Amino acid sequence: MAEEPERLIAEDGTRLDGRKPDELRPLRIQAGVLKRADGSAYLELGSNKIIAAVYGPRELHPRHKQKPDRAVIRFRYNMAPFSVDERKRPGPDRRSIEISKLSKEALEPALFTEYYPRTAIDIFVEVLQADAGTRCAGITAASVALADAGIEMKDLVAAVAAGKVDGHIVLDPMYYEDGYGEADVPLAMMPKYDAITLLQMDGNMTEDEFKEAVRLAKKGCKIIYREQRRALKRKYGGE
Amino acid sequence: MAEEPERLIAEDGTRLDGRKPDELRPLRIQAGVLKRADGSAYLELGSNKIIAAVYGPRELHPRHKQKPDRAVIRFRYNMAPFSVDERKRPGPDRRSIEISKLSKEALEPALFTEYYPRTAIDIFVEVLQADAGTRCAGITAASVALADAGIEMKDLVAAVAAGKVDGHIVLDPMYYEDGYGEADVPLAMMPKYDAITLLQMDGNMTEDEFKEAVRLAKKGCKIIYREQRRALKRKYGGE
Amino acid sequence: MAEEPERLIAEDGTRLDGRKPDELRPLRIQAGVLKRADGSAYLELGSNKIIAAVYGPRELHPRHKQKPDRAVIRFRYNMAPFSVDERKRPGPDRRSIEISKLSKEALEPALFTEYYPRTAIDIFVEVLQADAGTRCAGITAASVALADAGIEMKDLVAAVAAGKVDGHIVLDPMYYEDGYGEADVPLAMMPKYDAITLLQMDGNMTEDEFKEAVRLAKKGCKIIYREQRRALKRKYGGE
Amino acid sequence: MSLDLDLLAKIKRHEVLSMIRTGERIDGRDFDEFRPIEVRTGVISKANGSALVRLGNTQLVVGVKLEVGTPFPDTPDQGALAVNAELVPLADPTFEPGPPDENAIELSRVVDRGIRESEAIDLEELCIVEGEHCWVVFVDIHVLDHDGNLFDASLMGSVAALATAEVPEVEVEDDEVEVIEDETRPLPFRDFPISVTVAKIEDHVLVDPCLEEEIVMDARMTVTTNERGDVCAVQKGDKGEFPPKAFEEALEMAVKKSKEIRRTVKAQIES
Amino acid sequence: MSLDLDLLAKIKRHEVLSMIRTGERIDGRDFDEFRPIEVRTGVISKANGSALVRLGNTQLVVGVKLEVGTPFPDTPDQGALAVNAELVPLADPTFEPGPPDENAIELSRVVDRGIRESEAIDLEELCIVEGEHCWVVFVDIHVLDHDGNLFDASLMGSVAALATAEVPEVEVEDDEVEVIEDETRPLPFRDFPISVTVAKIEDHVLVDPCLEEEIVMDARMTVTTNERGDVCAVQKGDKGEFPPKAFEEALEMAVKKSKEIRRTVKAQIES
Amino acid sequence: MSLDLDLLAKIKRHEVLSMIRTGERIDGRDFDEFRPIEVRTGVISKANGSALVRLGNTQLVVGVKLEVGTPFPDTPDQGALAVNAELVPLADPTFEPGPPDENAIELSRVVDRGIRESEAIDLEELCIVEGEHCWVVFVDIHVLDHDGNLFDASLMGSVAALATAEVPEVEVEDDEVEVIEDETRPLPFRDFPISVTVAKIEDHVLVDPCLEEEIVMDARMTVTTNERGDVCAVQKGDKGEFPPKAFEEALEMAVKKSKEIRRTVKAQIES
Repeated sequence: MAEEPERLIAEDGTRLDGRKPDELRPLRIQAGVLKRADGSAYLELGSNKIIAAVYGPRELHPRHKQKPDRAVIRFRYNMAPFSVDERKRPGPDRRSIEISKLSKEALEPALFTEYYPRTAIDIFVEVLQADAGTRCAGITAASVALADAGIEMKDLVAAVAAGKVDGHIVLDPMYYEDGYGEADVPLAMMPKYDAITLLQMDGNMTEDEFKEAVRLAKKGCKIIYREQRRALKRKYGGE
Repeated sequence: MAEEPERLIAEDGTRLDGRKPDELRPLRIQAGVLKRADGSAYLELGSNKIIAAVYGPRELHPRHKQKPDRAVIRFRYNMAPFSVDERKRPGPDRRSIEISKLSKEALEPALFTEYYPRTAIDIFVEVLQADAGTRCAGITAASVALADAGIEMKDLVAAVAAGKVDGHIVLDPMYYEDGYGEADVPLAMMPKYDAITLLQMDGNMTEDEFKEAVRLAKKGCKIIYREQRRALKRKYGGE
Repeated sequence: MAEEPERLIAEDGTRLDGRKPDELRPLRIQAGVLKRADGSAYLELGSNKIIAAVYGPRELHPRHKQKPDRAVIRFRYNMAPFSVDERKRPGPDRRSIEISKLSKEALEPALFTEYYPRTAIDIFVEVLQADAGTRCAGITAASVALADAGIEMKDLVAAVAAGKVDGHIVLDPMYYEDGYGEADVPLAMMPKYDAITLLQMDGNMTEDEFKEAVRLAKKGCKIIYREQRRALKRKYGGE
Repeated sequence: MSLDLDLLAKIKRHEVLSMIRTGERIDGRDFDEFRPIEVRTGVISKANGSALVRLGNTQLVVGVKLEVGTPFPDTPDQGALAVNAELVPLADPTFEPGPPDENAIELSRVVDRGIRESEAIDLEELCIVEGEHCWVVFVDIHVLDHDGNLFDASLMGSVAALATAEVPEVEVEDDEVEVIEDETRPLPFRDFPISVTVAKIEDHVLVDPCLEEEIVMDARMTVTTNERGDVCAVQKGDKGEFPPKAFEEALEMAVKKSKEIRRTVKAQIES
Repeated sequence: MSLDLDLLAKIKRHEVLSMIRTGERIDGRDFDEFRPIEVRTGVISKANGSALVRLGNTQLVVGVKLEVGTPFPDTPDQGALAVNAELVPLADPTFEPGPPDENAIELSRVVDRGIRESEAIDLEELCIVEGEHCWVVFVDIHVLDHDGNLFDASLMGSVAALATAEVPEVEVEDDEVEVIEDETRPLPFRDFPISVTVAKIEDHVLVDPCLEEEIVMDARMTVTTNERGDVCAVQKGDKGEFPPKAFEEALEMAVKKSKEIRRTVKAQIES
Repeated sequence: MSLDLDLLAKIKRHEVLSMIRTGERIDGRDFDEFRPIEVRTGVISKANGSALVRLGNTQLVVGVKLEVGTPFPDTPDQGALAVNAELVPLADPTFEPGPPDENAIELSRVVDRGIRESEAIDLEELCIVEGEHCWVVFVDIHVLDHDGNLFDASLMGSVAALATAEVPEVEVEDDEVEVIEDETRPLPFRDFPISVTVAKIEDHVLVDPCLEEEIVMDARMTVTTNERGDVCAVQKGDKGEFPPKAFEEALEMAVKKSKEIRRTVKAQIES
């Protein structure tokens, strides 16, 4: 990471990349971008480039891992070696293992897993280029891929982070804001139910600041939710 | 390890820590110290702090590893990273793999494995603090944990090392004696049958010295055996 | 590797070790050298020392890897740590994984795998000493071991490399020729059918040179083929 | 055999759930009540700091070891922190030997963030020679008996071990670091992060879930606060969701409860 | 479920085969015809060079990253090349997570030999301080959608990424290599290796097999040529054999076809 | 198929056992008799020392390789020894590919202790520059055919390879170690440890068990002695126990037998 900028938020509240505190980076979602996968989606959020694929419901081996009353959800978050400044060695590290676990738990509340007993639903997220906020972007993309695969869902899951930067609560921190900010609050939710399915925070915030960040992230999720549905409509029409 | 002391045994036969050649370090055994395990024991021998747990007889997966006529015994000796002077990297190394194999073979003669066909009996030993003699202390503790788990046994297995230090055969070498001594002889036995179930030696001894060390270690095992039974009586009463 | 020699081929076409361009190194093959394996062979080609063993057809675990209509062939090429100039760390590396895959694919066309449904045929090649051309030597030895194991085959598979050295196409490059030559062309074939089952090339050759190398390697294979059959006759007599 | 166990487990789950619906917990606690806490420091003399924690029947040891290492290139003037949790198979019938799985990794990372984000350790004080040598603080969590809420017990143990750890004094000569025998100073520990884990079971929230409660819970949220009461780490886990009301109740319960737990742990360390 | 899939697969295989026997391919191509090729460079700005390749429905990204490292002892005056292929499970239902398997390793090694043996990269230009520092060129192939012929698509992508890669300028002071911000020069790339993979199905040979053809093929041969038309790498694969006629046809078809493919890829890079 | 094998194995075991009860061994040997020993040194010219051992049908190769490395911090004036045993799947139908399992590890550690505790190698002679450079002696045991008693065969092979190994001469300049081509001296080998493995089958003890005997044995004891006849390593293995009488008989048999075996191996090396 280059030198720390002198200030991340201008006096008038404008951010380094010209955004307002509650503004998302440019977002683009496309459903159904792969041939082999049962469902897929491509997402760009700022410089993040993310592709998600879903395989399933499909047979699960070995048999003793099958659940008689529901599908087993598996999630793999992976960064391409060239996706970050310093080449990332291929293979899972502790960070990506944690993200994979939390992302699975963020999507599972939205899935009717009981409709698919004894099967596996595999979700794969590949980060082709990373610029802060990849775990949320991955969940957002995966949710569209799940819908594209025809998996029955209670709701789409939308995700985005809020952050505290130079004392301000801002939506969707980019690279510098994440690196030099005071706190990061990734959040995923089912917008229809206003229910949080992923929530993390690290940094330093008063309880009120944290609540404010959660509110702002939820607001961001609703914008993302609209884009998710648009992407699906572009492919499937309807509504 | 600090500098080598000038002599390990004083002229009157007293050892660095004040013990006589045939004297054990202070020993404390407690049975049934864990809630989740089927059987457990905690042991202190000098500065050694060791905890053992037994799970089983329980189902063994995958099925083709089951034995139709007996239980499969598995043993895992593990050192906590903070148990030794230099932090030990978690996970098995060659030493602990060998110790696990030999400890399993030291306990198996005492178990009626034929009473539990197709099952696994898992024995876990965690070394929380190490001060020479941990493999024997682990077997001693594991044996109490097996009894605590209600596994049918021909006898308890007691274990302790003898060593050669400054030309003397001594019982239960501590850290310095093990590190600077001439030979180490860990031994486990079923006292009721006077039968050796673990025996190793490395160093340099005449055949007679080696026999003497075996005799002394066996003598030590009998003292340990008494403490094992006391620990079980304290928990279960009787006899 | 020591200094590069000034020239690898003399003006009269003689090579560093005195061979003519189309001459093999001294070759010795012996069938049936191990007791435990179902079939085995020992091979020396120049300084290469290679031993091959076959186990099977035998049961294949886990079951879902079995093929209902044929045997599964597995091949493991392995170099002993002391077989090369610098000690090789035990275990497969990328090179040996590729060689194992290609060697399996070089032998499989010759096997009536459909005679042995649901089984595994395991082929193991251990390189005890390496001197260029080990992958071909391993295939040659493995083929004899397969015959020694009584596996039904359409033909033996013979293998040898050709190379381009100082602008000449030569047969069976040795260490220096492989290291300092311009190209290497390992080839395996079923001589009875004149059919190529392994072919690789790396270096730089015109299309015509490449064809010439293939012709020369095929010629070499026929000589090797004769030695393979001799080795089997020495053990089994006949023909 | 496993069938009966499954049946037993089902009956137990049903019992835990029906009690909660009537406002009671299986072990008689209030919804905002922790199990008894016991923290003993200095239990491992081979470690630079250590603590044994008992939280009800949950039991674990944390050992702190200091090693001389090289600072990270982007923080040349700081020591380093490495938190590792081992869910050894002795502690639970479902724990398996092998490298840390996703549960062990999540546990260690949540503890790590609690310590790191509260800036509890003054890492600059652990630099020895800028860009060359620094102390690496290894915090190893060794779980012995798993009866639920490993998150809070692990942070308690880590904080207790760190707060009582000693740093060896060193001399630097010719770019070699020499440890001086028997001379130490306290580890520069300047905050006291505490986490409170709240389980959501149907529409109830309750702190410090025991294992039987963890099995039936929908989701959990672990909130770590520093001594000032600021939030420094949050982690929602498990496969359920937090609707607005449950989220707010959980957050408030956690922040409030953390003050009491901090006092309890501190008192035990000082005693 | 898997039964039906097997049945479907069998019917499909039969269809592919019977068409080939009558001189036709399942997707209507001629035997010596490639699928549409799309190569876009510069798609990953975090990489020093990158390319997205679409070969029919096969889709992959190649990223080139440069790192300062140490030259190999036997080539102290040269940079180093490392090619890695990841068959991530997103790209195919049979790909599994984990370290590269034999297929991924074969793929990366065939691509590596194509680049290395054509001497496409001037590795001597990538030496920074002889015996001390050099550039290591990492070529990472990330397969996104596997519809056959990964070999040719991967080399196309690697070559496109390398041909457009930029090397940061550096300063060396006191044996430390400092990268100068925002100053770069083109990677010294001086050849343009292209591979053509020929599948043998019964006694027919055809280029650029799609996945359905790969499933029924007996064997394949990948021939890599350099810009002059010399052969620099060959790899026969799969469990069938090449009789003399098939071998000769395959070789000629590959060498001839490579010229056209090279032109196509070059044109796309320059556009 | 496997059923028949099991049945055959059972009949065989019964036969081995009933013969032993009548004082006979399956291959006609006396209880204190080894199988024929063949030791050939110098079989691998790429190694610094090597030996092929045949002990009956058990067959293995040991290679010794010397590499320049760094002394361990606690023995700055000594070379290092590393013994590794590979039970490659070629040697036995039950051996599996992969890293050394507990059997391979036990084997290599018992051999290691035999060499190390007898102080057979003068490790101080293998220091090159104190604290900086030393020779690391790699002893690699490669088992080719497993017909029992790998312990004794492996130590024989290791000792034979070490006793005939050559150390390259080196020059040290500017802290760099340069190997001088074609100049060597003998490895400083000054003892001749030999192990004798005794199997206990019911209440009989016998040396050098072949595989059929290993399958029925209750326990084994491997006793390693040095040239003076002192004991330098002992290892009891397998899941049975040694009552006092069997232990004493085994120990005496092993110590006595080792003298003869040492003579045999020495004679073969010198021939």
